Amino acid sequence: MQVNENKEFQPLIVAFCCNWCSYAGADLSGTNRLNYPTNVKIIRVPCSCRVNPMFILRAFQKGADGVILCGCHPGDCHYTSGNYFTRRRMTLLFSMLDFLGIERDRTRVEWVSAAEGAKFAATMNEFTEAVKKLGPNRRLEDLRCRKQ
Amino acid sequence: MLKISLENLGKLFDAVAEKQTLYIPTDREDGAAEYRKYESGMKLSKNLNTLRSAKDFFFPQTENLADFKMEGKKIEVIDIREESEDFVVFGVRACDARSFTILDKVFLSEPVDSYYKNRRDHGTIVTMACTKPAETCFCGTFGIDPTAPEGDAACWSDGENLFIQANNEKGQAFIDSVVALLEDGDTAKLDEVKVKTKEILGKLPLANLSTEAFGGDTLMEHFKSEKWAELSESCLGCGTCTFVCPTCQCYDIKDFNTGHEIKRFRCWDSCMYSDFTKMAHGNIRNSQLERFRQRFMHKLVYFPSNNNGEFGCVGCGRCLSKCPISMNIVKVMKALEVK
Amino acid sequence: MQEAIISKAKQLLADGTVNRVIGWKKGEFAYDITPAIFESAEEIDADFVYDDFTSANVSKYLVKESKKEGKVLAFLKPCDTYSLNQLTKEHRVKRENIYVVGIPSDGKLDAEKIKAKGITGITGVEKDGDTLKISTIYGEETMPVAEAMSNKCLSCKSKKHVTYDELIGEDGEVIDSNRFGMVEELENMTSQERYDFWRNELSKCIRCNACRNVCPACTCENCVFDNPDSGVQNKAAADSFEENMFHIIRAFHVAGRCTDCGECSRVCPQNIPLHLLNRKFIKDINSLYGEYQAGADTTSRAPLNDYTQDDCEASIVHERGVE
Amino acid sequence: MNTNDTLIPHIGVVTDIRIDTPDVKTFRVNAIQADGTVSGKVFEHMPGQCAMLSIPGVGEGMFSITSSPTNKDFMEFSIKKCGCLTSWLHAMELGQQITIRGPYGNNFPVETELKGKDLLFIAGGIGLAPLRSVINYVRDNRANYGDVQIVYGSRSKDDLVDYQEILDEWMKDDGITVNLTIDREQEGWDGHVGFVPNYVKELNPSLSKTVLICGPPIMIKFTLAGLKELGFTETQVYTTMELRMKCAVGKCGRCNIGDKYVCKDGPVFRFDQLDELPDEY
Amino acid sequence: MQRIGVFVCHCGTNIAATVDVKAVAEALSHEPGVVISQEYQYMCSEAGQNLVKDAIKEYGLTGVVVCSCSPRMHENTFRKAAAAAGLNPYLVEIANIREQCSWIHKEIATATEKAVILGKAAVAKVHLNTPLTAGESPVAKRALVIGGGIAGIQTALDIAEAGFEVDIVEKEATIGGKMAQIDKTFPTLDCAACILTPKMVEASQNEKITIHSYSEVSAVKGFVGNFTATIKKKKRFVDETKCTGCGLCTEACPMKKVPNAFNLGLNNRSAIYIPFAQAVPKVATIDPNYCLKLRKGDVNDKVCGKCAEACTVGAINYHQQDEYIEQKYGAIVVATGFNPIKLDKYDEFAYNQCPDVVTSLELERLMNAAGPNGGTLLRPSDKTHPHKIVFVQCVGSRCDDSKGKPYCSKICCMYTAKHAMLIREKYPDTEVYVFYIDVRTPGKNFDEFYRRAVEQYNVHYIKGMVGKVTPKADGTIDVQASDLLSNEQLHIDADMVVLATAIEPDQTARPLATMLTTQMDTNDFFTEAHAKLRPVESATAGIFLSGACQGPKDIPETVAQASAAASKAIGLLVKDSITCNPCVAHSNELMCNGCSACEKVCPYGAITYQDKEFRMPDRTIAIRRVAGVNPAVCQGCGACTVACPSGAMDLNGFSNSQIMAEVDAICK
Repeated sequence: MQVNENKEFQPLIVAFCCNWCSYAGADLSGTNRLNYPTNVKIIRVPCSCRVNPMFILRAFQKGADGVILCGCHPGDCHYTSGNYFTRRRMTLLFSMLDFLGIERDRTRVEWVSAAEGAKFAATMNEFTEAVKKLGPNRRLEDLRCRKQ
Repeated sequence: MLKISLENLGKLFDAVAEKQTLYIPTDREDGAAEYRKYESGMKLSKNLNTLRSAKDFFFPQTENLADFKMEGKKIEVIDIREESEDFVVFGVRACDARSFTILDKVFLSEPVDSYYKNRRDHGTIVTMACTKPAETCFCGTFGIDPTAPEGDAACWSDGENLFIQANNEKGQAFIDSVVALLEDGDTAKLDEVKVKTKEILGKLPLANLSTEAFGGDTLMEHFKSEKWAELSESCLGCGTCTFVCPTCQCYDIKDFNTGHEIKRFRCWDSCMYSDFTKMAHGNIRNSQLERFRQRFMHKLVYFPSNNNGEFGCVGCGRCLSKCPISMNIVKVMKALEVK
Repeated sequence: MQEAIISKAKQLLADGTVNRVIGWKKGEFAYDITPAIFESAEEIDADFVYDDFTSANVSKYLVKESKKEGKVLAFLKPCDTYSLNQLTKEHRVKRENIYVVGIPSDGKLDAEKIKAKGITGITGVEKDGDTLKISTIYGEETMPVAEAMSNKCLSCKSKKHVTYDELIGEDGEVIDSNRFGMVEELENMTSQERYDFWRNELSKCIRCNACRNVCPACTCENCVFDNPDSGVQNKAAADSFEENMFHIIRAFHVAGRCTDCGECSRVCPQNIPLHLLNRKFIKDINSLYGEYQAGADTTSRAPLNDYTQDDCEASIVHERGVE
Repeated sequence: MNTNDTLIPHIGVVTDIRIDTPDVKTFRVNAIQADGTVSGKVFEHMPGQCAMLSIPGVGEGMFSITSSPTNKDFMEFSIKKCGCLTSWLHAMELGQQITIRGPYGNNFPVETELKGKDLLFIAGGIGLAPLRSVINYVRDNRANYGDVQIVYGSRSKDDLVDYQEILDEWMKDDGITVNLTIDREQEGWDGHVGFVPNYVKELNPSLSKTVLICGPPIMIKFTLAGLKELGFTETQVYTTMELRMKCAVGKCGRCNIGDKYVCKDGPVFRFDQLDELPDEY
Repeated sequence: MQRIGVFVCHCGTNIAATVDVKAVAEALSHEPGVVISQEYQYMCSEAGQNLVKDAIKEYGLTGVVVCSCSPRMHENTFRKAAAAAGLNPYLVEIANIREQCSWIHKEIATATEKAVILGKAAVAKVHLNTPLTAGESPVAKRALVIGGGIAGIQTALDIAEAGFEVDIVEKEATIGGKMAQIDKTFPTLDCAACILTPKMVEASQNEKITIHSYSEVSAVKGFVGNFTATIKKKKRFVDETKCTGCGLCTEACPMKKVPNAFNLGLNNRSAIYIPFAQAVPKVATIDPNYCLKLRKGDVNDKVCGKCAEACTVGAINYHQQDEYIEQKYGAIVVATGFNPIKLDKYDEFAYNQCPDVVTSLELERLMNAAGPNGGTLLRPSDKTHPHKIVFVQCVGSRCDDSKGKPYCSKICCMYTAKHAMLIREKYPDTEVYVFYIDVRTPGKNFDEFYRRAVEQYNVHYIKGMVGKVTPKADGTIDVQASDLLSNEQLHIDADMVVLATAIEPDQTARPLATMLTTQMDTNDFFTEAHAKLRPVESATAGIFLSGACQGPKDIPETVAQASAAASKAIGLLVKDSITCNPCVAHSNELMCNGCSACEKVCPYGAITYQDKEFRMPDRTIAIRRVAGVNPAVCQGCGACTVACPSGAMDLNGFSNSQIMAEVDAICK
């Protein structure tokens, strides 16, 4: 979380992107100079199915305000089935976070292909806005990690 | 003796809470009692005892010891200790009151643990005599009289009034601070209550449990007992007994990286945990048998051996009701005392 | 029932089918039963008990026991057989070393629930129809049996044994006990209400690990919370985040594997309704991926290790329920 | 708060790193003085005592202080790489700060029981580390002690800790006999080959000696048996068990053997004391 | 202590214009372990790479972070540079500050701040990188081709040509597949048999090729370079080694009323049979469902036995049993081909009611000289010459409903044009109508071919769908259809109706895919590793796709793909060993529960379990079931790492601790 001069809340967004589709999609949105906020920081993973729920919790613990997971479209997984597992895992994880009263809009899964640079940028813009609206992550925050 | 009518107890609490933080046992929605910071209107629990013991106020489950800032090859140590605020823990039972004698022996012996001492110095323990002991109670085994609790000040109830008496200066200071609300009272009825309570104590199922077979000089005999295998076989290795115990004080020290500093903290640990003694070079107590034995040997043999025969258990009975598989110190004692 | 079980145990010991028996041992009071291993008829006669308080699920002990020499006899209640099946499926037990005798259970009592009524000094508990007669050192007390019934039994999912070598008594059926009622209630709350509910509950957690250590699905050789290399190692929750994290990860790790035996809530010294977390996963799995009961069989694919091409998207979480 | 607490560590600076063997390094640690200069010791100690070293965020670990108290300029620690913290320590460069607290535990009774005695030091591998403090203490107070014999063995020549010091100083001292041995034949080694327990028996030391032993448990076990065969009694043999220590203040509840806390009652024990304890070590 | 070098690239102004590269280098120089941090114009240039190489040597770097363009661009470049300087290539990490920073942000301050954070994440990660070495695994110099149609034959021939042993496994009694049943081929109209049978003979005569006809693959284990397949040779009751294919037995066989499968049941054959004259291997096979002796169940009974009597070489063996052969292969090529779909659900076309409604493949047989009518086109019902024939296109193809297939079967347009043309050529008195949705003719000489049918042969192409086909009492067939162009309803009194039936993958493909741990799409076509760039490889290493098993194809495409698959297989077989991707999963056996969760989610079958002895911490010996990952098979997706509850599974290059370190650095 960062607060800039005009005091507008700037959320920290961690995006996990699969190497084959979404990371390439993110690259494409760069190649096409499609803007999205600096709030988004991307971590490259081989496949969306590499993302352990622990990583997502860790991000929230250390100060992320939103976490988004991007992978190949269902059926297009480089590893044929990885994102299908991701889909189930994240559906259940997000449902559990929701069940615990954590804001739903702090987490998202989005399928972005290597050709969808525009979608990547649009998704990131949208997601950042949604998290901005929620304000800082307080419900799944580790107080010790809050920046003074 | 000084007294206040039970109806006015709230006023007494309000008065105390005005000057310092007050913790009283109060009922949760699930019926169990727990200590909570007093807020006006909060009712004192009628339960015999709280789920967690009063030890938590002096030896919390986690506490920050020091912070470190690292930059390049440099390390900065930040002493985060602050003088504790004054606080009162009200309604501590005799068993829990005794636990502080035991904890003091650990934490106030050299080298003194300043974190614990800080809280001890600033905390006043006001105890409450028992009138309705439970079947799991066996404080008498360790020479504790629940009708005459220790602590800085002690309270008794005869059903109408709460009587209060100081056991030391700190207790006296506490009474002095609320003396305006107190009046002199007749203890005749209270004495009756005490007699009745003692009668019940004699009838408790564990009334005859004895420590005779234990103590420092029984070390080898008990350590080598073949009964440990059977006693420990169903132990799950969880820390329930340890964490509800008012005298267990094992801890671990760990570091946590917050991203901008390292926080060194101390947290409760349990000798029942499989990784309790796991260190770089290996694990000293590898089997649950060894770990289980350690816990009970510590309370019944090692501790008395190092502390003039004082046992490391106060008979509060928490582990008896909370152990998931109902294995507990009483069963261990009964098994071991048979030659 | 106890007599039948005892004589079965002695018979199987005597004829050499098994060399030891896992069951329950009576304690100091009416209710403090300890799971125990019996190796002889004498031990069984002396201490074996099967009554209204023998609710401990002994299947987890079989992880270790089934790897020892000889065959072990396990008396399993219907719910326990689900746990055993799940363990068998995950190769955590050697089923061939276990002789399972299925025993009926008409619901177990929870001493904590009796005590929560303010009843103390309990010296004896006896069922009299729908009434529970409790003798205490302070006199006789009564309460409805239903109110003393263990929570896990109140929401029993099945009276049917899913694995056994032999049965004592008649086998029951899978039953519908509205076990998702409380989950639904929570789902219908607002996010803030749910947050408050769980904060209140989870803030009680003392991280004693009883829920984990009793859980028949939690049999990891080395739990991530004990493993310094896992990145989530944690002994005591330092703040609300760590309280949440432990329970989220634990629930997630047993998602699709939890047999809903209810032991986690039973053993929680702080009475946190932990089973609700697991049930939430079960309910989600049932509604999103089709009915699935972990432990019902030993061959089906766990829902989290499976998929279909037209599974719902994770956004379903955003779309359903109240905000 | 103005009270000191031993749990709050001091800062030490690593001012020298010596590579002893492929997995043992010896670190020299100095204090930071009030004026910011790096010199002197963080605290004083007695031979056999330990200190808790730590890199915040990595871990804390107990190590015996290998330098002698008579060394007024610095402290030294010989550390074997075996875990997370020690790997980190081995990766340190000069000038790195570490946290240090102590001294902890009891010491070898150099000023009491050992005084005036003939001493036999038996060490294996990294086990020399705690004894080195005593040996150098004895060398610096030579008049107070009788004969000194050192039997030291390791897997190979390359695994001998402090080899240079042994050659350059100990072996040259009068009244000190050094017997080195390695487990297996090795090129460039013309010394004794064989395991320490056997070597001790071969050397057949005089029964008048008081023995200080430290090394791997298996070595201690067999050496002790050998010593007994030779006629030594357990009251003559001391060892140290600092590996078991954790919090170092007798409170965390780990290191006890029976009712004895290694970190408070030890780490130095005489074998007859250990005999009275349950067989848990 | 790690010694990390940070190299920040300007990429001309691509990065430097929006990111203060000097500030980034300066900020990262303070990160733990960083011993050198510098920036340069073009890091990927030779000079830039030399900068990295020199620094590695000069500072003895243990890790390199390059802040530059996407790792998808130059990760390999810098890895190679590192390797050249003696640093393990996997100790290089890239921070993407171009595509994911400078190109998408405008404000220098925030972009620089983000670039620093991305750099810190890379530094944090590289701290935990471990040197990885690609493993090697030997390659068995033999290929298995599953399916003996034109695809399988071509693949086998090409592989054999390259000098490797090849086994063809064909489930039918002869190789040849669908092409053998086809009469003529489009667009050249040459005779299918004339071009196919020489290839079949070539295959049978090639010393490197072993044909297992009447066989199937019953199990496949192993991984790329090292498969072990079990081939089940079904009992055909004839000793292949003795049978000369003389055919005396087929004549002697008294049971002549067996529907001839080769002619799609349009005529009969004997119970012991040779599918067709040019069958390879030319060996007789007894159909036990019809053989009078075998049908009785007791071979020792003295029933019939005429074939054995007739056989001069004693090849008949009523006692023959299934035989299993186990063989090691380096590569496997799937060429299981296609079948026309079943038309049970298409009552509107009266296929099941009227014998004169036939599928296109049946028409091929009806027109073939070796077919039931010796090549004369006659109505199956009354063996009369049809004068009006209606072709219906897209039967079961391009369907939205569940009856048919959603895809285009691709070949129907062309073969229908072929049929129409051939009929008009041979029987000019026959009127031919073709109902179509679109006519698709993308292929060399395809559209010319179609236009010839319309223009030169006057085939009536009508855009529209046939609604209903009703057999009439007079033997003709009423075809009710709509003409979409003139928008009118038509009724045609046809003598024959030919349905251009959709094609689907062979039934055996699905279980085979499971066996091979390859993926299939919803239509049971094998999924290629990449739709564009790796069309003949499956996602599972060492498994290649040939022909219509991957999707509908015509013969030239099939042959092209068959050769492509062969060349891919050859490319694998020529290697003595294969280098494996080192970023693979590995299991910590001490923590493994043996629960099989990882095995279940592995798309490659890379995980196997074994019982191993372990010394437990309490000094006892225990036998535990633990997972092992075959690094040659694992592709490194990481699905197993999350499925594993104990965290025993981790992934090289993207380990739990590495990813968490990145998270920490980003969130710091």
